[in-house]
Amino acid sequence: MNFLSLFVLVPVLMMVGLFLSKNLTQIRAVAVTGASLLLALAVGLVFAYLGERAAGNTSEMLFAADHVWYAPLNIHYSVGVDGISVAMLLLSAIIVFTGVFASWKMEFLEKEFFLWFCLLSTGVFGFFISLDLFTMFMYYEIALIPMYLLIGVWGSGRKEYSAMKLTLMLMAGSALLLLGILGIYYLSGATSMNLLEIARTGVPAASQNWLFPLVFVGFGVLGALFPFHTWSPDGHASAPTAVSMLHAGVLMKLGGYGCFRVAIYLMPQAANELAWIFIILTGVSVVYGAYSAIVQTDLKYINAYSSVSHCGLVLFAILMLNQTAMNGAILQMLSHGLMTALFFALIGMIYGRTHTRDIRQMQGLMKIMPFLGVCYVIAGLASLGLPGLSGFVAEMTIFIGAFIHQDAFHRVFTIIACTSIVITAVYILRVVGKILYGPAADHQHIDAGDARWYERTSTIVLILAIAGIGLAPLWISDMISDSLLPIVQNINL
Amino acid sequence: MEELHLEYYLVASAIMFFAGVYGFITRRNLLAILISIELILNSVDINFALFNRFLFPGQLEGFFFTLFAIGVSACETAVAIAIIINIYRNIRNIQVKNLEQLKD
Amino acid sequence: MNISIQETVFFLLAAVIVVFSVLTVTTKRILRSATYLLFVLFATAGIYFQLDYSFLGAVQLTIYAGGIIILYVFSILLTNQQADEKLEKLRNSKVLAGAIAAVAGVGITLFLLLTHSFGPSRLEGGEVPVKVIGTALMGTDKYQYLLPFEVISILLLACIIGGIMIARKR
Amino acid sequence: MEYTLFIVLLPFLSFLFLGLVGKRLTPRAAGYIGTVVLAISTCLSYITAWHYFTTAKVDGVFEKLTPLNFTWLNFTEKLHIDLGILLDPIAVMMLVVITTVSLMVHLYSVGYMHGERGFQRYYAFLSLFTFSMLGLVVATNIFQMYIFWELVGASSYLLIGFDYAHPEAVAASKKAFIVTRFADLGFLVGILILSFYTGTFDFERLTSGDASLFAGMEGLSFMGCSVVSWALALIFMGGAGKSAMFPLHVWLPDAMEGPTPVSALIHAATMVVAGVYLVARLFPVYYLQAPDVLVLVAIVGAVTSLYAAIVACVQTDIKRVLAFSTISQIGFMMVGLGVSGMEGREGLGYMASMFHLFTHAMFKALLFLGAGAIIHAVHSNEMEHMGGLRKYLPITHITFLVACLAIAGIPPFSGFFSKDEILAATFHFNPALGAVMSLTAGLTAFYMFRLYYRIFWNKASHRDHAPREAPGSMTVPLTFLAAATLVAGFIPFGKFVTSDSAEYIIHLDWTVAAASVAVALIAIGIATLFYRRESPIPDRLASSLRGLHAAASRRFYLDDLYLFVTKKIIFNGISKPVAWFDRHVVDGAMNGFATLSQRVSYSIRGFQSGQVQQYVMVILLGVLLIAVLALFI
Repeated sequence: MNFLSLFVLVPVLMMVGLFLSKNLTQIRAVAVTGASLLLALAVGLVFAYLGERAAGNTSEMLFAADHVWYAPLNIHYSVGVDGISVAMLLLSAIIVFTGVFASWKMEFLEKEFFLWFCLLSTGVFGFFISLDLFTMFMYYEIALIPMYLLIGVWGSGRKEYSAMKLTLMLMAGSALLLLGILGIYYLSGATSMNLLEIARTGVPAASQNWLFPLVFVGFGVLGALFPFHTWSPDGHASAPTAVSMLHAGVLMKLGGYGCFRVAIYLMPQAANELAWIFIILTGVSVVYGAYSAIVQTDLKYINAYSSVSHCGLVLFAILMLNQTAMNGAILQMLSHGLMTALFFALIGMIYGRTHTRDIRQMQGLMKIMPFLGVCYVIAGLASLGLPGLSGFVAEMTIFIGAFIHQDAFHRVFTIIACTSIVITAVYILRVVGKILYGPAADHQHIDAGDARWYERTSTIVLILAIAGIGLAPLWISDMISDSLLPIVQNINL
Repeated sequence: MEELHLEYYLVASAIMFFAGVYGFITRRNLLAILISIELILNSVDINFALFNRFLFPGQLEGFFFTLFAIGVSACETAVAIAIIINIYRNIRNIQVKNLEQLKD
Repeated sequence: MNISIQETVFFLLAAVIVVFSVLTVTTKRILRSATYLLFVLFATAGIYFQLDYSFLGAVQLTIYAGGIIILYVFSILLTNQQADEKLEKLRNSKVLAGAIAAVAGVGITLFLLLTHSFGPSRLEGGEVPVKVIGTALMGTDKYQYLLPFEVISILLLACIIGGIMIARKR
Repeated sequence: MEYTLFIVLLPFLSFLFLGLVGKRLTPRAAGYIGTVVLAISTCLSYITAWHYFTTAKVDGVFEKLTPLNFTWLNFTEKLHIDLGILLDPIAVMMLVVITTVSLMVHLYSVGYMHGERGFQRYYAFLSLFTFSMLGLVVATNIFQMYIFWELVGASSYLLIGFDYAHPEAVAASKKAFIVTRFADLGFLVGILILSFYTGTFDFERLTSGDASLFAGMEGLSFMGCSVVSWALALIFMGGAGKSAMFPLHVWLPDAMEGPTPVSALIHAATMVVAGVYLVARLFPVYYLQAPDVLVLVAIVGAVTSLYAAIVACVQTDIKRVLAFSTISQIGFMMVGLGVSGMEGREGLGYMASMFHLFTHAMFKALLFLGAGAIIHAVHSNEMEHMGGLRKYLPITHITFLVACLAIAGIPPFSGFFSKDEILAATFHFNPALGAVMSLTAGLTAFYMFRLYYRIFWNKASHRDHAPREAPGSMTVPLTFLAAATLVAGFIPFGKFVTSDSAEYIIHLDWTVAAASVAVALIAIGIATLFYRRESPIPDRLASSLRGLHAAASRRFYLDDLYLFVTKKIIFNGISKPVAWFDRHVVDGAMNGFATLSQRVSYSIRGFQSGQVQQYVMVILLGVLLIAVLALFI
């Protein structure tokens, strides 16, 4: 039994456990046990990974295992991790863990909710550990489908519309993706769909030029690539708290990770040639998302647009195609995942108390719910890139990396992307000022009360992770940076 | 005019056939549609017999085909009328446009 | 210009077929439609007789004219409160489309018929003896039709049962 | 000198402690913990100063010491952010200034903030701010500086908005953060450019005068200016934002909504001089690589200085007057840096600027704390609610007077020495600029005494009960700072802090000194005439110069301009259309796509009607079509 397979096995076992559990207490017990186990696994994996690396193991993927599961098409269940996947697995585990606590007070159909939630986690974890393109794609789909039900059934507002929109757009993306993956497989002449093998054989340069956009856009839809981001505001606004967290926190990272692992890694020549198109798109989406966020009045919309901006930065950095910027991109994925999960968790908690997400109807919440208020401010400061919190590390790495390109095109877009830090400050402070500060206006809100223990657990874990990365970024940055080396070499060949 | 050609018969049966098609397309009443189908079947039967008689006089395939076709059409008519009557019993009508409950 | 009796009969039959076919599908009253169909079927039987397929003509008369038309008339009478209820007014566009399709079909078919040469074709041979027919129906050799015969018989049985099943009161 | 780490670290620990468990403590305990921790920090920094200035001199030049430096984050092989401690004369001087003022403010706040809600939080924020500021000044590299620069901005945001129930305070904190953030954007881009070409963030390498570092930038230009000028100008933009230079000064007057001790700490003595410190820190780079930018610094400083002095003359809120006075004085420091040279006597401006920074920190903190004591007594910021207070607040009165004399530049108060050096350097650089600065100095004396007279003399406004002198915890810092203001001018500053770290003997330029004292005295005289007693002259003057007066009261409409830009252009002009575009065009396109496919589906669904007749029709037509095609083609 491979160590990594546990990441998929645990959620599956959780589903079995949930299936057998009879009441809410048991459901919670199963969910918390499973999520804690996953978190422990992820932390253990980080240590194991660093240990292996320290011991001088230099192979590209560690803890690799390989089994054929569908011989006619030569599809393998092939797993392995490098520093990037380790970071992503850690992120996913943290968010699943906090997501469980954030959905502590599920209102109805708790069992089904957690079942789908676990299925979603299975997909996410499976995606990050897979090395086989097809298996990867399969997990990707596993992660997408539950989203429809989670939003459609447990959501709020225009949930059917949002769920449908989200699913359709992401499915359209994955249709492109499937095409791209098959194209890569057949045109590369590799004997299996293993990423590393395809990277070795290489995809012919001529076919890269049409495969790259397919794959990049396919994953980019999930990574909120402008102009395919519009599922995100509606989807997030309608999704229940834990789903928003997992979706913005992890699922959107699948897009970035995929762009990076499949599109850039396997098709470096096309990436070099076509990057400019996507740099324009992502550069636009960085600023555009930020400007859009300024005028929104729904907390979740604000955060969704902010995600568009931040995820745009991720893709933007990936397209810079150098080690520093890519390192920044991965850090930004981590950081944005944690921040946005924290935001959505807090928004969910605030919504649970005030029953509105309209910032015009809230005021002075800091007095009423100081804990949540302080956490919201911390999340906001992280989002606008305050040093000492994770956002700063990621953004600075990206900007330094992006600036390595000497031509005016890259520089201008880098500076444009930089301006987003000002705009981010504007919309974050606007919200903080409107909802938290000032006198408490609405009398209905006054008895709302502060966070309960499970809510505190959820937010504190996230804040600790954010501050942890922000205060001591070196180990994780170096871990990612080392793993980027083969990929960057592949690009510069 | 020396003698009767195959074509003469075929023209008549073709007109009959397309009259049946016209009826099938335009009619609204189930029975009328069924009647149109009878026309079509008949014209085909005629053709079988004709070809047999004119082109392959020594054989009997067309003859038997016609024979069996008549039998089949009898069956078809019987069942169809049974269904129509049943429908009529249910909805007191046999206009096609009213038969929509089966569709969805 | 000597027109043989054969030809006279044929033209008569052909005229009946054409005229009554068209009338069958154009008349507004369903009962008349059934009646015109009966005339067409009679004419068809006439054609069979002319072709010296007397057995076929007889079958046509008994089954079609004798059986099926009766069935139609009964069911028309059963399903129409007023037997001579007019068929509903048809939509012009639909009629037009049907007419165009039918006329075009006729046109193309006739064009094909009249430009195609069928080779030597003459009305010859004589009456098919019933004995030959009986042997062919009951035999299992080549050009003998026991199997279709049995199939038809089973089909008829199934029809009888099916008809009863469908039409019986529930 | 590794113990210097604790100077920086202690306030951070205090922040963590107060922030996490502050609520469980009584306010008094929290205040004392914060104050005591900072007192330790202050002592350590005094020890450091003593230690440094006595031992670090090698060949008559102060060495740069780096007691601590470790890698915090790697970017590329060459570029990495280090965190560490760099000690050189200006850093040590700033350590002393910051810890001193901060300690005074901590102490003062015990009395001033007594009974305020969130007292513990206040102390936590103060500690955070002190930590950030200390980290900023000891930064070993420009990126560390940027890190703490941002932290300073954030803690300033938290402190200005401390009283978050007040919408004005919240708006002011937001404005302060966003304006400085905008300036920081320039700083960041400047860092990016500079670090890319030089391949280092390190101050020591950057300021070593090694021209080869900048070789990569040679000959590169962008829009008519060399790239290095751009980089340094952008970095200066960052400094200008924090130091409230024109036209990025708009946040500072509004920031007066924060608690008064906060204004004393942040907006008088420490954070606002960060920009000056930044320029001073990179001074060799500016001087050697981009002297044109230094001229820009001087001009911006002079314009700011004059502008703020004019505006300060008509403000009625005493804290606003002080805020504009701060802006004006920082303008002086910038001018000092801008006109300075590098070696020996040329470096007068640099030395003077740092000296002024030092003395200004003391007397401006004193002024703010004094203003705090006054506000504490009369519960208002407006001058018209004051007047005649000298009888009620004797200690405040005396200390305030000392500070006013210092800022007006009357010997022997400290402001005289430092400002005079700046004026001398300016005259040396360019007499016209010197004249402008002298005029500004005169205006400074005028508005400060206007303030002084209207608070302590003039007609007393009606009061329900007599104002009482502030408690000991407030008067002690006042007295201490007043004493510091009295003696600071006699510190042989040139021995310690100079542009080339070599000793510099201050020679007073007596002509300049005499002229400036004369100007100051005349200005004070006018102020005495106008404001000592109630007098109709100011009003008459105001009405005769109505346009100028109105414009100055509205701060020459700059705030309105900013409001126009942010509200009308950014919010209504960009963001709303962008959001609309997103909802209707981008999303509309997606929805339109969905609707289109739905429409197509519906229309295709018509074919699948379930009507056999229709099917037959279509089949027939299809057959015919095929037949025709087969026949004729």
